Amino acid sequence: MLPLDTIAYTNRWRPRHPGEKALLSLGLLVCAVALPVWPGALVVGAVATVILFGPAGLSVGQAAHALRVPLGFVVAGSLPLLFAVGGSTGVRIDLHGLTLAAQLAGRSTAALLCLLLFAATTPLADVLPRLANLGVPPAVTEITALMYRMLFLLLDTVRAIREAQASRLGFRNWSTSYRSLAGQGAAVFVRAFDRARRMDEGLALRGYTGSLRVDVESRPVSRSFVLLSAAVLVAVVTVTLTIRLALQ
Amino acid sequence: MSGHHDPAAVPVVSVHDLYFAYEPGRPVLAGAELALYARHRLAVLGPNGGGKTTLFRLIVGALKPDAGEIRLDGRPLRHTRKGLLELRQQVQLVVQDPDDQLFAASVYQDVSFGPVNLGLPAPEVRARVDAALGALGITELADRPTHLLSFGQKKRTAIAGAIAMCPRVLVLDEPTAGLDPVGVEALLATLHDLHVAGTTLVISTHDVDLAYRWSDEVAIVADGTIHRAPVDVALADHDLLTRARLGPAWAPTVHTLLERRGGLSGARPQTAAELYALLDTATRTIQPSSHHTGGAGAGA
Amino acid sequence: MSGHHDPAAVPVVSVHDLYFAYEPGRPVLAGAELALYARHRLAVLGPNGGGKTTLFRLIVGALKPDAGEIRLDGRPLRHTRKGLLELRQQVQLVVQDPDDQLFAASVYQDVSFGPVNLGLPAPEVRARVDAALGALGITELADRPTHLLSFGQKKRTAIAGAIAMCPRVLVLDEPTAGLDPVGVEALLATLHDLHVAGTTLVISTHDVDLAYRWSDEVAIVADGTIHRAPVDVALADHDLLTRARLGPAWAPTVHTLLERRGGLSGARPQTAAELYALLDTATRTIQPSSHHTGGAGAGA
Amino acid sequence: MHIAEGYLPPLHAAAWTVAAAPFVVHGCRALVRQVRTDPESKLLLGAAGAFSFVLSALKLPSVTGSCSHPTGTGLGAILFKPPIMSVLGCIVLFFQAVILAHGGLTTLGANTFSMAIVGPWVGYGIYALIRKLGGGLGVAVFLAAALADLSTYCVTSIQLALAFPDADSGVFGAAVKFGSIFAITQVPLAISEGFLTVLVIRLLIKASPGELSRLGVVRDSVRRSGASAASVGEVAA
Ligand SMILES: Nc1ncnc2c1ncn2[C@@H]1O[C@H](COP(=O)(O)OP(=O)(O)OP(=O)(O)O)[C@@H](O)[C@H]1O
Ligand SMILES: Nc1ncnc2c1ncn2[C@@H]1O[C@H](COP(=O)(O)OP(=O)(O)OP(=O)(O)O)[C@@H](O)[C@H]1O
Ligand SMILES: [Mg+2]
Ligand SMILES: [Mg+2]
Repeated sequence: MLPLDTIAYTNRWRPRHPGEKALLSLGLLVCAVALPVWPGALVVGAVATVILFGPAGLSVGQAAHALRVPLGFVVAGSLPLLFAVGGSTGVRIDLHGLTLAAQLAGRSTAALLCLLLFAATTPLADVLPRLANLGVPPAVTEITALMYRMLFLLLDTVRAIREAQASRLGFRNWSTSYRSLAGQGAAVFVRAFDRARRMDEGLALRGYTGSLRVDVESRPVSRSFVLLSAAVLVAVVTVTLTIRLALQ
Repeated sequence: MSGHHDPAAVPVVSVHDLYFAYEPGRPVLAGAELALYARHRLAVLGPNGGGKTTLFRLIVGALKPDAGEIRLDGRPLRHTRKGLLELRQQVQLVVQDPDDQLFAASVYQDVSFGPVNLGLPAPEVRARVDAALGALGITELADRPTHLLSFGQKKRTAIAGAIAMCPRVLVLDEPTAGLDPVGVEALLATLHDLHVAGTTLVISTHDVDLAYRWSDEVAIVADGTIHRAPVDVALADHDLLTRARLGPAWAPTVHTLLERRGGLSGARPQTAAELYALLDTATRTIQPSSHHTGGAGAGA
Repeated sequence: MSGHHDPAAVPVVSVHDLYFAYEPGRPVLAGAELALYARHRLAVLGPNGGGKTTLFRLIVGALKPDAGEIRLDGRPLRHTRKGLLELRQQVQLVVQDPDDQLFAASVYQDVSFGPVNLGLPAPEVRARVDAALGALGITELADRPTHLLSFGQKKRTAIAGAIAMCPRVLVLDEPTAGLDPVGVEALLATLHDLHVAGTTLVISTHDVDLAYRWSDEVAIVADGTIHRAPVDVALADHDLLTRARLGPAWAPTVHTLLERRGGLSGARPQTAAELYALLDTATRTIQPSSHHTGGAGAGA
Repeated sequence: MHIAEGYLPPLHAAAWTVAAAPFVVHGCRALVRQVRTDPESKLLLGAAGAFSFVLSALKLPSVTGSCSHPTGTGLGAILFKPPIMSVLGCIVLFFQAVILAHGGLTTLGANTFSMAIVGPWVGYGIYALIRKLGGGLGVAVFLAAALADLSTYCVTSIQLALAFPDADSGVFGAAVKFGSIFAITQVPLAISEGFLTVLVIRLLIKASPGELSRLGVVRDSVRRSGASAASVGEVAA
């Protein structure tokens, strides 16, 4: 239903500890944002791409599909930088803006690749129960896990209702579309709370008395992966800063 | 059988060399073929995850095939707004979980959804809704909120909503699931009325006996393809049944075994009742004396 | 039958003169009586809305009876936190829709919920989860997210979650609904293992044939009361069956009809396969010559 | 209206995170407190959060022919109140980042600020104000939803303008620039969302009056709200 989510569960790195993957991908993400865009974005982007399609084993098609929409946002968001307004000429093409837009697009793309590296290799099922270790209150992590679970039930409901409405010509024109959409919104609300009620009872029968604690699959931390990741991060920073200095 | 079609006739809906996959590399249907003729009753059987629901969603245009064609009255379906509009006036799907179909506040409103969308004038809408509610025997539920209905009532409301569109083809995904035996009979009676009125009917089911007694033809969806055959042929093909994770229907099986033994005559029974009648007749014919004495022993 | 209980034994769970209504004045159960003995296999039948699910929810303490008593090992159940906790360590219910019971992100996490809640040490939790996954044959699904499971897989996960609590009584609400015939067989095999291991099993179903072949005893929930009887007695009581909107099971019916006719000997068959075998033997005994010629005619 | 991953310079990303943090922490406290007094509400909150996510995944028909999505912040705030929405909204944005790659982790603070804090507070404030002034439920809901959507997009424009001031006219000019570009899609969308939210609330009053009164959206008299909802329907039709 959500392709990126599904990919994460079947990815080659699935058995790895989420912390390892977070170190690598989020470390790279910080580099992408914090290092000077030139050549930082290029270095980070290249490294992330190599890892993504190499060791992490993502296919180009999967990546393209996942990045299509966010890259659209990036492009649309860069356009306003290409011109300046309010000066003596009213509106003019801004050449300085061109560099800025390019930098922005570069940084964003690199950062998106890092995000993708995390998202495509690290399923939320592995992440959510471990958030408590980071100091998130258990009530919040448990609600997050419940949201994650119910999300798919509700998305499926919406899909089914949308199909059923379409089949009865619910999207024939604007007014029928609004009626249909309102029906979806209301039906999802009713279903969401019905789900909550039924799940509450279903869990009570399993001994639920307020805590949704579960045992988490043990995933040993690979020291070599952590060391290699650290080395990659250090290398990225070093190479970027070296090139930067050499260019000045 | 009444539903057997003229082989030269153009099917209302047909499916040609259909390919579909939710995920690349894992096709659910790969080269599926199917034809639905006017007044036809087709039962679709197959294992869990075989692709029955997927096939139905393709037939009503909710999914777009990766390759292959769906034809409506012989003309290829185009997945445009217009093409789908035309299709949906002809073909209606009732999904398995009625909660996925009912979203309006009351039964009347929900059933009127389709006719209103068709742009019909108010009296016509009312007439259609009343007819649909009447056909399903739920006229007195019209004002009830949908979420307070029992499962069987919800199911009937969902079917009424589809019927109010006056479709030529009505497709029902596991319509008998969750109904008690009497509820199943009532549903079958409704389907019979629709059949008599000329609607082409397609149902999916896991119940081989139901398929056997109800349909003119069965389609077994397994391994990406559709095997079509008249009911008695399909349900005698043990290889096919095994592959489709199905068992044999019991009435014809018992009949066949008894035929071998001799002493049974008459047409192959379609239902339990027919087989019982046959056995009873046979009993009477052969051993008239024991007929009324044996009855009490059944429960001992 | 292996499950027949010693009449002097104390039932694990029993229900005495139970009254319950969701809405005042419309009782679902009025004076219901039931007893579940150790290693017992009980099938609960009844019409839609008859009160099967309600009965189960009462038995596991999800609902509180308006009057009457539920006893655990002969001691009355108190609907306090402690009383319910004790009950739920003994009695587990698997509801019909597995989505109502699965909440965690992965299969392993979900099945571990009960044992973690019991406060067991980590190695013990792990051992229980592994055992439950193994018993259901879903060990290789441990890492899968719950939302990517098929219906049958979800059902197994929900059952594993209940089994991981090591209950003495396992109650399953329509466990075979929506499963294909092979899936049903697999489930029954699992239930058989649990039965052998000593678990008391209760299922509800609309499938009379399933009840006939599987259970030691049936309980028919209709009109607010529970009619209990050994399988063959209950399923021969046509009045009762009609009131409960049920049909007869076909294997014993055919058998009875044939017995009247003469020529069938041997124990009453429990399953289709047994009846077929019986018919086949009979065929062979009476008309050995026709045995292999008749086979081809089955499909013609 | 998500700001994409890596789009904001590090200082801005950090600053918006710091700005959003107190609201989210306050919301978390409220949530933890509620769960402690009423453990059953955990499942309801999970459902509310999932509902918020799914709401923002509904496909609105839009002028351009392509589909766009409502923010759902107005409806969420009316139903679940802003403090809870700040937490649920933040989690929804986190999910959108890691399972859709929409928005991002470095921009989570900025997006939370606009979509999970300003939007809900504005929406709820307007709703409460109009109701207090005796305005009809329909008008209140319409304005709350539409203005929650609009305020979110204004804040996003300002966030972008602060990060990328215009060469000639500075931050203000940039805000106008970003604002007017997004206005093409956002203004019709906000109106759309307003109408849709009214229709949804109207259906909900019929379908689950119990839930709504528990959430404090409608008071004792369901019949009266039903009547006002009917007049809202005429407005919407
Ligand atoms: N939305 C979806 N996304 C991905 N895979 C899906 C989706 N829906 C179904 N599938 C997969 O497609 C295959 C066919 O499913 P489908 O629901 O069509 O089977 P079915 O024959 O209707 O099964 P059942 O008897 O259980 O209803 C299954 O393997 C299923 O897991
Ligand atoms: N939560 C509820 N509130 C009010 N009435 C209810 C509720 N749940 C069930 N009922 C009513 O109680 C009666 C018994 O319902 P129950 O679900 O126990 O029947 P069932 O035997 O399980 O039926 P089915 O075979 O359809 O599952 C029905 O009339 C039903 O409408
Ligand atoms: Mg299906
Ligand atoms: Mg039930």
